[in-house]
Amino acid sequence: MAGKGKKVMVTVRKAPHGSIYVQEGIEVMFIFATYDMDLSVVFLDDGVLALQPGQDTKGLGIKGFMASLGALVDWEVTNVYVDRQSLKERNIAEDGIISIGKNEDTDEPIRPKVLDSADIAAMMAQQHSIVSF
Amino acid sequence: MAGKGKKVMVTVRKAPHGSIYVQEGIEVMFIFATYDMDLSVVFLDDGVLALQPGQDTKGLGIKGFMASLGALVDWEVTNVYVDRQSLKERNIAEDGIISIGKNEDTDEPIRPKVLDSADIAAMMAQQHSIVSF
Amino acid sequence: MLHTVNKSPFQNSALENCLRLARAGDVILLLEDGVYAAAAGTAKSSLIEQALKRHAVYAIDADLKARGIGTLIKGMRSASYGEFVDLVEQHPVHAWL
Amino acid sequence: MLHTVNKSPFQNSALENCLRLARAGDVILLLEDGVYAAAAGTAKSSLIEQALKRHAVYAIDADLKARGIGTLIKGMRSASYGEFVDLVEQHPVHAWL
Amino acid sequence: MKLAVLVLEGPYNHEASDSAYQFIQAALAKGHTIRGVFFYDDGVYNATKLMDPPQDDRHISKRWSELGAKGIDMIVCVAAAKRRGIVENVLVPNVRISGLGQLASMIDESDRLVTFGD
Amino acid sequence: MKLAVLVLEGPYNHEASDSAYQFIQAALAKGHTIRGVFFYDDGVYNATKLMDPPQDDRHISKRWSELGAKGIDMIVCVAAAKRRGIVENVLVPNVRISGLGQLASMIDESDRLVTFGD
Repeated sequence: MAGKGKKVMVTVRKAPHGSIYVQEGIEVMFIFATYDMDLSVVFLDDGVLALQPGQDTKGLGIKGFMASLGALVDWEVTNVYVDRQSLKERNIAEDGIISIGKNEDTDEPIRPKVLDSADIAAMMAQQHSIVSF
Repeated sequence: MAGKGKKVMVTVRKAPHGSIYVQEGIEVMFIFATYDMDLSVVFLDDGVLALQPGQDTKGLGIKGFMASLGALVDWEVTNVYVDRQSLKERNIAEDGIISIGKNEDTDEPIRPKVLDSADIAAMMAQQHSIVSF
Repeated sequence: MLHTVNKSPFQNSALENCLRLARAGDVILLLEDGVYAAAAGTAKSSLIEQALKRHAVYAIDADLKARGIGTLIKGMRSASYGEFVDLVEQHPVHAWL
Repeated sequence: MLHTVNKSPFQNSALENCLRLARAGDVILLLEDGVYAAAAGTAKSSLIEQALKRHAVYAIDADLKARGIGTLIKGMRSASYGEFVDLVEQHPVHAWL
Repeated sequence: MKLAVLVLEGPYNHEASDSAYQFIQAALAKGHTIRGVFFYDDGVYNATKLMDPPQDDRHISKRWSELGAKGIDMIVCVAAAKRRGIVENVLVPNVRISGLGQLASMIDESDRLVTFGD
Repeated sequence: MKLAVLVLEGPYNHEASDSAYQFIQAALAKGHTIRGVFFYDDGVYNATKLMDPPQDDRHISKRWSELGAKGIDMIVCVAAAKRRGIVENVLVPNVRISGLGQLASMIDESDRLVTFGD
């Protein structure tokens, strides 16, 4: 539920697949979304690499978590943001990042909202707590 | 023993104390020195920070490994090198790095030998195996 | 806000990442291998020298001592764990892991 | 020699450290998060673009696919684990962890 | 103030668990309350009673257990623990296994969250 | 060729142990010999039989045990294991605990050492 509890942010700053932090960060998002808190999620620095399209971990013999990321909205993780500069440095197109759900009415894909660093910093400053991965 | 076995190098590239790699790297040096191999040790990149004088880990509640480093020569780990540029970047004086033993005759401190990167690269190229931390 | 950084600035970009987002007046706390950024005269000292224009910057005293860091960048302050607690009391925290 | 690098070039200096020491003709293999250095058009692509003048550079195919890296820097080669084994057969290895 | 502490790395390998411990000791000394300590990711390894460090080294899981004995809620994440082989019967006393929801509650009932990791 | 493999990180948390496994499978497929796999630092966690990953995930210690069953010498470093709570009775079959000297021997008896870590 998009509760009116405390403002809690999850930041994802590490690259996916080389370590488990992104995956265990997503598990935190899923659970937190069921609690009465005002949850937001920010991908920045290497964390934006988790949003790169076309990731396929089969060749590593691991399941990966792309399905989970694609279902964030279904799990009511709806305030999801990504840092513009981090995307740019990594040559990831803003309109090419993976979708995290679909608009129920229009069936349009929902993507993390691209923000400038200053907006992310301002949002960060308003949090009660931030969990970082 | 300074054996005539295979050439094996241990490289230390991580900073001390924030993680255990330097310490467990030293344990490898001590054991390898008792085997019939031509052992060398190279501190480079953040690994050179292990050679900074005056380290005192008491305040962290941990024993640390400065005593072990200071006894490398006693344990027959004698071919110990450090990268000049890595020291410079970290503002560590070449003649100020910790000693790893004493000359038996003169009682003079023995310090890791400072080398240029090219010399280290050349030495690396001659190894049978390299264990890196 | 209080930003904590625990990575060596020579090996990891965490401090740079932190300083890019931190807002004027935010406090930076260096701990663990992060305290290497507090040393004067290194190839990375300029990061903190610049940061000091906008931030108060602390480094955990026990971590500095453990690493033999004697000469701090001018303006850097050292902090005990108790002072770390005080900083946390004053600010919400983001850890730049 | 074969040099393996498994760190993201955006976060960690391992690739730069490796390239500083690697000698002309040495082979570089990117694996795990190290393969992000193989992507074209990024802020760190120049590292490998320069490296290719002195080295053959490979990236593990399965790691590239896992990360959705489609467009490689020109001159980069991808390698299966089997080709990784072949490279190890030809050269002693240093892992830049 | 009331504090929640999150530990993301294993014992000995990273300084994170030492820093967390020193921080908590300092907070207690100043009269603050630790609402709980949550172990996640490799942090779950902090809780094993099977660790047997050299005699002259600190015993990290014992230290956590002693904090638990003081009434601090010490929780190991069940999902992270299962995958890493940290099960009920290897836990030190005064530490329990539970879900991530407990982290949510801890945060909700605290004034601050402080995270130690890598 | 004869290969020694060194694994320095724990399972699931880092890709190192997956990369090592894939590398070894490829080497075996090409007819090379694995003289041994040595687990050091957090790598010792690879050997616990207590891990219980989600059903649709790989079971990392079982994979190592299966390689051990093929006759590959799988060794966990005793000093690193003690401090981390990896003891004899939590080991998967076909893995043994021994000293760093075994790593020296493995290197000496191999054509190459390949290291996977963080």
